[in-house]
Amino acid sequence: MTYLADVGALARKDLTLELRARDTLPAMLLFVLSILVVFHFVLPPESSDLAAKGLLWVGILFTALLGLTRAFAAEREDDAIDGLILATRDRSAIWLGKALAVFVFLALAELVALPAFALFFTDIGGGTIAGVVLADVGLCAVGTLLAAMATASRARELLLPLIFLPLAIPIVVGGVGASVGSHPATYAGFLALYDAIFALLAWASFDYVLTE
Amino acid sequence: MTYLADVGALARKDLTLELRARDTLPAMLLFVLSILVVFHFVLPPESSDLAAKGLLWVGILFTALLGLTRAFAAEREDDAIDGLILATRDRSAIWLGKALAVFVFLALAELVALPAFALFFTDIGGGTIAGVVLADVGLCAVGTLLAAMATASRARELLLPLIFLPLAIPIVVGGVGASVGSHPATYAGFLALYDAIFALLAWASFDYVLTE
Amino acid sequence: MIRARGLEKRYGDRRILRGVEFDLTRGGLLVVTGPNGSGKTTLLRLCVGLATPTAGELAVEVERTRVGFLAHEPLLYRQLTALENLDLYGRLYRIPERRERIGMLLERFGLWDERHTRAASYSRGMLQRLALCRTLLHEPDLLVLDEPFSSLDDEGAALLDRELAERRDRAAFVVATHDPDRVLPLATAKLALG
Amino acid sequence: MIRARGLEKRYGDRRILRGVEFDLTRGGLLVVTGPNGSGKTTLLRLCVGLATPTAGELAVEVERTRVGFLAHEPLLYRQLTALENLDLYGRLYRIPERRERIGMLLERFGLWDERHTRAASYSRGMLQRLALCRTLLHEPDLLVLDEPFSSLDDEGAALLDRELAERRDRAAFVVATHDPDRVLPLATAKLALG
Amino acid sequence: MRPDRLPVFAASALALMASAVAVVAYVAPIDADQGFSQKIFYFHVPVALTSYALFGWGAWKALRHLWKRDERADLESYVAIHLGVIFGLTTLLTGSIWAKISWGRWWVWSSDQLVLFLVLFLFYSAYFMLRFSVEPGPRRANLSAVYALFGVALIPVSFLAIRLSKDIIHPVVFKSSGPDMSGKMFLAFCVSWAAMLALAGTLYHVELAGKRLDQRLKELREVLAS
Ligand code: HEM
Ligand SMILES: Nc1ncnc2c1ncn2[C@@H]1O[C@H](COP(=O)(O)OP(=O)(O)OP(=O)(O)O)[C@@H](O)[C@H]1O
Ligand SMILES: Nc1ncnc2c1ncn2[C@@H]1O[C@H](COP(=O)(O)OP(=O)(O)OP(=O)(O)O)[C@@H](O)[C@H]1O
Ligand SMILES: [Mg+2]
Ligand SMILES: [Mg+2]
Repeated sequence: MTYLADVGALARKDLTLELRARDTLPAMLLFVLSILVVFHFVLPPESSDLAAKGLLWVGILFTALLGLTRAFAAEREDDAIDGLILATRDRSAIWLGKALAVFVFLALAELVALPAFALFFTDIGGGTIAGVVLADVGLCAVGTLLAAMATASRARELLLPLIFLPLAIPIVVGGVGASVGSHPATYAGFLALYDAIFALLAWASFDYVLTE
Repeated sequence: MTYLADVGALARKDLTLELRARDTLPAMLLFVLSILVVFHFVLPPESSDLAAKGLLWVGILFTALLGLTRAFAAEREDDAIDGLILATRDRSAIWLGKALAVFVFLALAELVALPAFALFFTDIGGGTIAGVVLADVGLCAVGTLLAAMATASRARELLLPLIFLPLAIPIVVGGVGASVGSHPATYAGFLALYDAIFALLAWASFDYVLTE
Repeated sequence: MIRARGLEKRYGDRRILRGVEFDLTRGGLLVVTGPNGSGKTTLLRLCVGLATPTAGELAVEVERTRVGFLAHEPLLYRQLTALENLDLYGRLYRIPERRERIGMLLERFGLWDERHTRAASYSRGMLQRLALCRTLLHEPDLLVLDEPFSSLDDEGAALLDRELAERRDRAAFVVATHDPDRVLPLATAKLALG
Repeated sequence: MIRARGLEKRYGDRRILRGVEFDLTRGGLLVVTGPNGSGKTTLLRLCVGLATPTAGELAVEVERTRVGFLAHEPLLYRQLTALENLDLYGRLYRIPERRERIGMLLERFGLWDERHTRAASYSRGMLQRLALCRTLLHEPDLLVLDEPFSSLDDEGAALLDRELAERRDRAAFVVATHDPDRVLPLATAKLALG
Repeated sequence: MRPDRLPVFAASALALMASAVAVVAYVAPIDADQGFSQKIFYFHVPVALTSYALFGWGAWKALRHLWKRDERADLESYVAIHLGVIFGLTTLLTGSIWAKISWGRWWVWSSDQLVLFLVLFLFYSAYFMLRFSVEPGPRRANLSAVYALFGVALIPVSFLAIRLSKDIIHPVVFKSSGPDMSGKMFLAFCVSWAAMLALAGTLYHVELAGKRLDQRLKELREVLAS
C-alpha cells in the first residue's frame, strides 16, 4: 500500500508539472494531428483502410517516443532525481510513477487522435482499441526505463530512439495485427504477453539504472 | 560580417555540443534504419507509393519536432541563454545560429534517410527534394522562434501550443503537395513564400522574445 | 553510524579520494574541509549512497530514508511551488502530521508567505532555505550538508545554527564547508582533504 | 556610469524594488546588501539589462557587450569543456588575442590542467572560477557581480580580491554580497535593500 | 579459463573447423534444387545460431553482474555481445549472398524473419551507442547489463512475432517434429555448428584476455606513476 502511495505521489507530481509548464502534451498533440493532416493530403480517398490503420500505428509509436524523450527532463534539471532516489524506499516506484504519467499523456493524445482518425479515415473497431491500450502499456513500461537510461548517458535524447525503436517493433507488429489482422485476439494476447514480460523486467531492473 | 561571425560561433557551439558523442552519424543511420523497419511492418505490402511518401513526411516532421523540442535545452540549463544575450550585439544572431544548427542536423538525418527511403520503398523525384529542403527551412525558422519562446518567456504556458499548430500545418501541407501533388512547382512556390515571410518575421521579432 | 576505511573514489582515470578514514557516531559532527575540487562533495555523495566507492570500506548504518542530504543543487522541482515540493517529499518520507510539519518549517525558515510561489522565482537564498526544509522535513538520523551556509543571510545562518544545535544529540552530521569556524563549536572531528 | 532614480521593479503584484537611487562612476564600487529575497539579484539584473524596471529611471552608459556579469548560475554550457566555453564567449566578444587571454585566465584561476574537462564534472568552486574567467574575459568597463565569493576556497577568494583591486581604476563595480566586510576596503558606496 | 589452456582450446577449435569443412565438402550431399550453393547452409545457420548463443551468454553474464555483483562479468558480457554482433553481421552477409544466388536479390523485405533478425541486429548495435555514451564506472556496467537482459527477452518475443505473421520465403528446417533433413546433412550441420561454437569460444577468451591485460597494464602504470 505504501508503495502505491509513493507511486501516486510521484505520478501526481508529473501531472502538476505538466499542467504548469505544458512542455510535453502540446508537442504530442501537434505531432499526432499533423500526421493526420499529412495523410489526409496523401492518401487518395479510395485507398485501403489498411494503409490508414498502419499510419495510425506510426503516429502512436512516434507520439509515445516524443513524450518519452521529455519524460525525465524535470528530474534532470538541478539533479532533482537525486532527491527522489534518497526519498523512495523502493526505487522502482519512480519508474512506475513516471510510466503512469507518460501513459496518461499518451492516452490523452490518443483521446484526441483516435476520434479525429475515425472522422477523417476509417472506423475504429474494438480490436484496434484493445490493441492501442495494450500497446500503450508496453510502450510506457519499456520506454520509461529506456528514457531513464538515456538520461544517464551523455547522448541523452539522441540515444533514446535508437534503443527504444528495436524494442518497440514487436509492439507495432502486434498492434497492427490486432487492428487489421483476421485474428485480433491472438495479437492482443501477444501484446499482453509482451506487456507482462517487459513490465516485470523493467520493474525488477530499474533500481540498477539509477544507481551510480 | 561580424554579425555572421557571431552566427557562425553560435552554430558551431551547437554542433560541438551535438557531435561531442562523435558517433552521431552512425547513430543517425541506426535511427533511419529503425524507422524504415517500422514502416515495413506498418505498410501493407501492396500499398501505394503515396502512402510511403506520406510516411516519409511523417518521419521528417517527427525528426524536426524532436530536434526542436530540445533545441534550447542546453540554453535553459543554468540560464546559459542569459550569457548569450549579454554577449551578442544583435540578438537575432542567436536565432539564426540556432536555426542553422537545427537545419544542419535535420539535413544530415535526411541525407541518410532519403537515399535509404528511395532504396527500400519508392523513388524520390526532384519535387520531393525541393519540397523537403524548403520545408526544412520553414520548420527550422519558425520552430526555433517558438522553441525560444517556450524557453525564455516567463509566460510560456500561453504561447507555444496556441501558435505552433497553425504555423506548422501549412508547411506540412505544402511539402506533401510538392512531393505528391500534380503541380509541385505551385506548392514549392508556396513553401518558398512561407519561408520568406516567416523567416523575416522570426528574424525581426526574435529580440522581443528574449527580452524580459 | 558511519565507518570509513581506506576509502577511494575514481572518476575514469582520475583518483579523487584516496585513503579516507573516519568514524562517526550519533551526536558526532564531522567537518570536511579542503580547497575547491578536493573531493568534499564526492565524499558526501558516497556517504548518502548516491555514489559508490571504487575501493575501501564504507559502512553506513542508517536506512536510506533516514538520511537528510543538502546538496549544492536544491534537489527540488523549479516549476512546483514550495508547498507542492515539500508535500511530495512529505508523502515519500511518510511523515506523520505532514501538513503541520510543512507549515511549521516554512514558517520557521521565513517562507510561509511565499508558499504558493514556484521555486523557479525564488531568490537563491530562499531556495537554500527551502532545500533546508526538505532536508530537515523527516527529522533524519544522519544529516549530510554540503556548504549549508552558502547564500544564506545572517538571519538564515543563525537559524541554521540553531537547528543544528537543537538536533545535536539526536543525529549525526557530516558538514562540508569553506568556513569551518562557523560549525567548529559543534564539531567532534575534522577531515581535511586535498 | 550608472544613474538610478526612483527605481521600481514588480513581478506581477509584488513590488520587489522601490525607490532605489544611486550613482556610480568609473572607479566606483557599489556594495549591495540585504537579507534573502530583498531584491539584490533583481537590481543587478536591471543594471545589466536582463530585466527592465517597471518605473523610475535607470541610465546605464555602457554598451551591453562591455558589461561583465557574474550571476548565481555560471551561465556556461555544462556539456562543453572550459576551453570551448571560453572560446565561444571570446568569439562573441571579439577579443583580440583570444586564445592567449583564455590561456592566461585559465592558468590564473587554477583551471589550466582541467581545460579539457566538461564543465558538468567540475566541482562547484571550479565552476565559480570558470564563471569568473568568463566575466573578466573581455576586460569589461562595468562589472556586476552577484555573490562573487560564494563557494570559493580561501585561495580563490584571495585571487578574486587581487583581480578586483587590479581593475579598481579602470572599471565600475556593482557587488551584491552577504559578507560586505570582504569588499568594504574597496567600496565607495553602499546600498542596503529590504 | 587459465591463459595457458587457451592455445589448446584454440587448436581444437581449428581442428574442428577443418573437419567441418571436410565433412561439408565431402560427406554432405549436394542439394537437388540449389546445387552447390546450398552448402552455404552449413555456414549460414551455425553462424546465426552462434550469434544467438553469444547474445544469450552475454545476458547470462549481465545477470551475474546484477545479481551476484560479479565485477568481471561486465567485461565478459560486453565481449560476448561484441562477438555476437560480429557473428550477426556475418549472418546478414552470408544470408545476403545466398539470397542473391537463390532469390536473385540481396535483401527482401517481404520476409519478416529477415527483418526481425535485422531488428535484433539494430538492437545490439544500439548497445554500443549506449555503452560508449556513459562514463566508465558502475553506472555504465549496470546500464549495459540491464539492456543486455532486455535483449534476451526480445529474442523469443521476436520469434513469437514471426510465428504470428506467416512467412513464405525464408525456409524453416527445424520443425517441431524434428529437423527436416537427411542424416548426412544433419551430421555435417552438427559438426559445423560445433566448430562455430568453438571458434566463438576461442575468440571470446582471446578478446577477454586482451582486455584484461590492458586493464592490468593501466593499473600498473598508475602504481608506478604514484
Ligand atoms: C539476408 C538474408 C538472410 C538472413 C538475415 C537470414 C537469417 C537467418 C537466421 C537468423 C537464421 C537462424 C535460425 C532461425 O531464425 O530460424 C536462419 C536460418 C536459416 N536460413 Fe537464413 N537468412 C537469410 C537468407 C537465407 C537464404 C537466402 C536462405 C536459403 C534459400 C536461407 C536459409 C536458411 C535456412 C534453411 C535456415 C535454417 C532454418 C531453421 O532454423 O529452421 N537463409 N537464417
Ligand atoms: N561526475 C564526475 N565526473 C568526473 N569528475 C568529477 C565528477 N564529479 C566530480 N569530479 C571531479 O572530482 C573532483 C572533486 O570534485 P568535488 O565536487 O568533490 O570537489 P569539492 O571538494 O566539493 O569542491 P568545491 O569546494 O569546489 O565544491 C573535481 O576535480 C571534479 O572535477
Ligand atoms: N522572475 C521572477 N518572478 C517572480 N518573482 C521573482 C522573480 N525573480 C525574483 N522574484 C522575487 O523577487 C524577490 C527578490 O529576489 P532576488 O533574487 O532579487 O533576491 P536577492 O536579494 O538576490 O536574494 P538572495 O540573497 O537570496 O540571493 C524574491 O522574493 C523573489 O521571489
Ligand atoms: Mg563541492
Ligand atoms: Mg540573489
